[in-house]
Amino acid sequence: MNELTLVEAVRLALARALEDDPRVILLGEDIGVNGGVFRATDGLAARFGADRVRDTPLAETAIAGIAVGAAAHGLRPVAEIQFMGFLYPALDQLANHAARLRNRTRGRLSCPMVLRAPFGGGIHAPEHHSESFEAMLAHVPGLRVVVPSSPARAYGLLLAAIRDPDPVVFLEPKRLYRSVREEVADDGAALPLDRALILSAGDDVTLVTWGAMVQEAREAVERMATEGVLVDLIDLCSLKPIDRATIRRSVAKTGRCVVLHEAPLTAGLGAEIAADLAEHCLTDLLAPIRRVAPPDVVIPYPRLEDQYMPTAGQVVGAIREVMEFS
Amino acid sequence: MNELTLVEAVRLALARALEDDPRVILLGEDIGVNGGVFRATDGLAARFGADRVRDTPLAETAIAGIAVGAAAHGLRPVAEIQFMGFLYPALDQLANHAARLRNRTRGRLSCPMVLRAPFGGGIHAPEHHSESFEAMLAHVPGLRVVVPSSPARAYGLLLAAIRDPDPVVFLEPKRLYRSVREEVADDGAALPLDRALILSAGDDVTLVTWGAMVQEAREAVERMATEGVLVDLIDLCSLKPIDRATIRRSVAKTGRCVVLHEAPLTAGLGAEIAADLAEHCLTDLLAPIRRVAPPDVVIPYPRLEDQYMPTAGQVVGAIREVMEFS
Amino acid sequence: MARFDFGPVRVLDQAGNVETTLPGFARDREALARHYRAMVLTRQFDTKAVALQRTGRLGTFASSLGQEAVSVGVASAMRDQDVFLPSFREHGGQLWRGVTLKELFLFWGGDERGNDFSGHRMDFPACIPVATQFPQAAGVALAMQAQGTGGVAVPVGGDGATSKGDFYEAMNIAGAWALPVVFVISNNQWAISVPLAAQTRAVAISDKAMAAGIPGGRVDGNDVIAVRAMMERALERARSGGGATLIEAVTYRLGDHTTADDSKRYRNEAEVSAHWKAEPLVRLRAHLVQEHGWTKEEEETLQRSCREDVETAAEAYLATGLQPPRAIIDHLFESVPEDLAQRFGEAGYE
Amino acid sequence: MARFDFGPVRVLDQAGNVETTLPGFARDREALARHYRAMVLTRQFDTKAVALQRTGRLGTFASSLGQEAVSVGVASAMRDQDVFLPSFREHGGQLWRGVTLKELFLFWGGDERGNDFSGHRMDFPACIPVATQFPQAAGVALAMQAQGTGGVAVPVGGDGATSKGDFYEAMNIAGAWALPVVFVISNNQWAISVPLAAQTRAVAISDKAMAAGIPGGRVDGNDVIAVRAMMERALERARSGGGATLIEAVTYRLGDHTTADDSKRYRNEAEVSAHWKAEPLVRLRAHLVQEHGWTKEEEETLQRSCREDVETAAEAYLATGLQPPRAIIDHLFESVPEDLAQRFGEAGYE
Ligand SMILES: Cc1ncc(C[n+]2csc(CCOP(=O)(O)OP(=O)(O)O)c2C)c(N)n1
Ligand SMILES: Cc1ncc(C[n+]2csc(CCOP(=O)(O)OP(=O)(O)O)c2C)c(N)n1
Ligand SMILES: [Mg+2]
Ligand SMILES: [Mg+2]
Repeated sequence: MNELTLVEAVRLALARALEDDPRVILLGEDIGVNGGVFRATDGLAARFGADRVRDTPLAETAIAGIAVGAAAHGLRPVAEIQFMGFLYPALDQLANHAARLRNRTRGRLSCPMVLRAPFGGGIHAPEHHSESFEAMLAHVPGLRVVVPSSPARAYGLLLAAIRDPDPVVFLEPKRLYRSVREEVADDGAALPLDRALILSAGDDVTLVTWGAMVQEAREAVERMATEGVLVDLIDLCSLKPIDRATIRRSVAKTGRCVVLHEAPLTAGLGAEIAADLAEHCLTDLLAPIRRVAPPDVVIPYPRLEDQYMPTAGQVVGAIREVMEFS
Repeated sequence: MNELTLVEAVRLALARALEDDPRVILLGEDIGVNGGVFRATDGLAARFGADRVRDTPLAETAIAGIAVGAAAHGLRPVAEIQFMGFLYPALDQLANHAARLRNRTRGRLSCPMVLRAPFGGGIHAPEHHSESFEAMLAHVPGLRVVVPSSPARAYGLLLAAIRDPDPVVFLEPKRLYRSVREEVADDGAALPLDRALILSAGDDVTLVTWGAMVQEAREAVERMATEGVLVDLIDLCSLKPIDRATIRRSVAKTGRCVVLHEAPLTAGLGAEIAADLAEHCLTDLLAPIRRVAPPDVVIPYPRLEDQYMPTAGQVVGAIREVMEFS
Repeated sequence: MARFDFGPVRVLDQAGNVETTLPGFARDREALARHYRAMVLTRQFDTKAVALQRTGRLGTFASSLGQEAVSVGVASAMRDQDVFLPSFREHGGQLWRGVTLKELFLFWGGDERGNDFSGHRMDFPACIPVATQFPQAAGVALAMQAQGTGGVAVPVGGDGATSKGDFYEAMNIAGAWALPVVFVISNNQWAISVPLAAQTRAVAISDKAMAAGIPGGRVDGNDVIAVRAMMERALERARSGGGATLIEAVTYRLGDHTTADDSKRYRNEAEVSAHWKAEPLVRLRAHLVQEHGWTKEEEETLQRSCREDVETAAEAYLATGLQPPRAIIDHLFESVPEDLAQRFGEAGYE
Repeated sequence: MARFDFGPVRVLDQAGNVETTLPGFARDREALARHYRAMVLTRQFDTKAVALQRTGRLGTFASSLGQEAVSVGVASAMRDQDVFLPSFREHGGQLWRGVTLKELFLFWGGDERGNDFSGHRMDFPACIPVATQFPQAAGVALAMQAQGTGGVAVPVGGDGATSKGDFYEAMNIAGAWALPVVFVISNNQWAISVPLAAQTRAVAISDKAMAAGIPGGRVDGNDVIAVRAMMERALERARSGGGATLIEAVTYRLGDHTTADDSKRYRNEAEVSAHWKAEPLVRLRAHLVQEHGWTKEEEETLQRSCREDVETAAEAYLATGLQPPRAIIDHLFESVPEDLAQRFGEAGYE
């Protein structure tokens, strides 16, 4: 019936939020009449007015700071950073303020804001347009970090993020913006913000990932199935807090784990997942935990980008390794 | 002979670098006539002139950007960010530029700069003055991140950082600025930038830490010795790249590992160390890897700060746990 | 160089004589006395806070010595629905807006409860990362504009803060969107050890308003009457949809930057002594004496009453027990996530 | 509102007639022809780049259609020891400074080798994160000041870039330190879909210089002679120790923001058509024809020669093989750290 792409699902959720709650406003560069460079806000300014779907001057620090101030004063701002690579200037407001306002005022003020940003590589974009430093955000206490990997999850998780009483960074895997379609009911139903999803069930090995890598993971899962290896595929969804229970339960069952992400290896979020298992599930482990992630390099310009992005093939290789380990 | 505190050793290294290399300049807020808020540059402006030891206006984004530009054009800037909590606005220049300039120009331009910042808690400073987000920096490809934990190491590592042809973030554990003294020979000898140091040798358990936590670790090591447990205490020194070989070798010997840091747990650098071991030393492990780190909260205001900072007692507890594990 | 004309630059001269027409409120003895008391109370608070710090009973503290008129004048011009976003040196304004002395002590003593204050509940706590309050103020103003409350956001920062990009980004957007914000710069001429001349080549900080196309006004920040008068005009302008204004209040930091600072390292005593002549309390007192027959007894009573208030508050602060350990996780989110609660237990932080 | 007087705002009118005195260089036919050729070459490059992108043989591309005079005029005023820090839209200036067409194609085709260019080796590659080149330029200028090279740093950004804090921080410091920088804003009146009026309330971008206490000049950016003349004065000022200047060159983006953009979504055709009348190539050609007897043959030869250069370069670009896989780790540090080399192998990236 209502087969949507991921970016359409984002738009649907934004429209729903604007419709349902007069406190919701959107702000960001080119989100108004232009509808956002990825069209995530297409038509929303026309429908809800330029005051509620507001083009900002080109100033990421201020976008974040304005969201903090507006949230503290009763609005529900949903700010867009045009590409994750331009989010660094917003970090000061995110880490030093948004994430702390409730804590430092003992609950007197709070910061119910969402910061959306398209992230990740694989679409041969110019430099600084393919960043994926979700682990840095997940390290900030007081922030929630959410990453959808399908249209329906984008819709439900974004609604949850907007309704959440605390600040949420919502990272959208732009490689998936238009590459998958899924039925999305505009029922206003939010998904839980702190639950991982098991996308396929298997007893042999656990594969944890998020965002665009879910597609590579799915492909790897299918290929492994032909070899008779059944994979518990976990889509993290919430990168902070992490649904550790779901992962631990899976590994308790499978005894093997591969983590996949497109951010560089060192201090990537895969480390947290592996570390958690090394602390809490060591005796369940039948094989080393393999992380499939690029080496610690800057994501190359498009012509060599494929040398960087992890592939289903690499995941298959890693799964075979942990399966063969003894 | 020359017993110095850590901050004095930093100053000695800065003076030596200014003396040895006319390309070296220092810049930062209040580093000139005031000698820095921690006196790390005390006397240097008088000795080397206000042009080479340069007070900047209050602008962290620009401080980082100026360092990038000056480094690319032949200087060796050593910039100070007054407290790590004010480093966020410098991240854009660090991650999007400093760390990439060589790579994106295929070596035509480079960025031999150092960004120094005092970091960490435990001195009951006002809010935003006790931050410790070294893991975020360690995630940036192209950056080196170095943390000394003693006066002699501060001297040798800082010289190495300044002489390194690429950008280095040099984080100084301010809790140790004046609390320890050590003999420091002003011999201009640099320490290697990518080697961890084994501070005490033991066959029973590996304890990995860095910065101010080295003191807590030392205390824990002593207490464990009285119980007959001998600890391999590793001071990471370089947080990026990590000297994985030294850690793996130690754990291959001990079979047990505890990681200690004062940054919040999730996506802290302890995760990387544990994950590396879970991948490469799984069969050596006789016990779960324990991370001693605060929960994912904002470091509290001074009155409750002690509830946050990890203690030797907690490390002892963790070591006992992994020793008793079977 | 052109400068926007934005009302009286100075009302009282250093001796307390009226230089220009007195604004309405300043003809009222009671009103003036209230301002005077607020400044005296601020100074007493500052003195006590420094003393507590020196004896190890308070954290690092930033005194507002000499700058009381800016803080009080700004706050006294504001209305209930307005929102104050102070830097860390605006004790006078915070007190005027209803933050209690005890709460201020708690904040500076290192207790988050100092920010859960009894004052205007929508006001922001003191801002430590310099200039970050400016974009937040634009956000508050955006909310007020959307809600039609008629409120105005009033962020205050120092001269050093005008070197930060945040300040310009916020002013520029507030200009573009005609937001109800009055940006206040308390120009005390120093940013720790950096004098204004080393901070910028701009002729006046108020000129920086031109970068945003908004009016900028410059006022004698040691004249509480002038500060309030100029603020009132800027607030009125904002309230009536006229948009944002930048106000530079020129004052002087008579004390050290904070209790961790030693200003003798970087500025000479002569400069400081010279500025003592212009300090704001003496000036208003002289005016009260000359124009309103302010008596010695009134002065003594007021001083004593302020001192008592401060002492009582200090004692109450010192008697305040610690928050329970759990307080470090309880307020991070509206409800504590499972992961956090569990780790809090595990990590032995209980 | 006061504005700094900073030299001719326009030399040629839209029809190519001389409005004010011609600066020296502009009386020389050869010199003018060189500027004209540079602008034509830039436009041909732009056209070809868009065509390559449309056929999947180039990445997202930002055309400089209509803005050639700013870029060329800025670069032609510069000397060898100066350093150019362009945004992503300054192809004309990069070409003038010796970056080859093939290198530009490589850059936009997604190959880092395009930045290892044959042009001035100290120039910066095109800057994507808006406004970040401004503080870097201050740093380059600081180095040149220290080295006494007499060089000047010239960062170029767009009108949108003037909303970023980086721009103000850099200008402010360059002002305070009297650094040899000429900040250039190529005001093409749009930042993607946001028109200048929504970007700032400032009356003119050049007025923003007042925030830093430096001179600001405004020039017709479609008049390459005026651009170069004003640049020369600003560069001379910087070179002789006079410090930084801000130059606003007013032009218009005739094309889409990039090949990923569709400007019909947010601006009407009539506005664009109107601006075609003021475009810079026609103007300089008219002047050449009127004053220097520029012939049809010369015009055709030049157009053909530019087209040939562009075609040859495009072919050379298309024939350039990929870098080896290892290239993703080889240039990150001067020497590849062990950890990185090992992981590169392990991860199966070879
Ligand atoms: C972003 C940031 N950088 C550095 C500091 C450290 N610091 C605290 S106050 C201060 C000087 C502030 O000067 P000014 O803005 O003039 O305010 P004043 O202290 O004079 O009231 C500095 C550098 C900080 N708090 N925030
Ligand atoms: C910091 C940052 N934010 C957002 C972007 C995305 N972006 C690229 S160009 C652009 C508009 C730039 O406008 P302007 O400065 O006027 O330059 P122009 O494109 O008109 O040449 C935007 C928003 C970016 N590159 N950098
Ligand atoms: Mg000041
Ligand atoms: Mg533009």
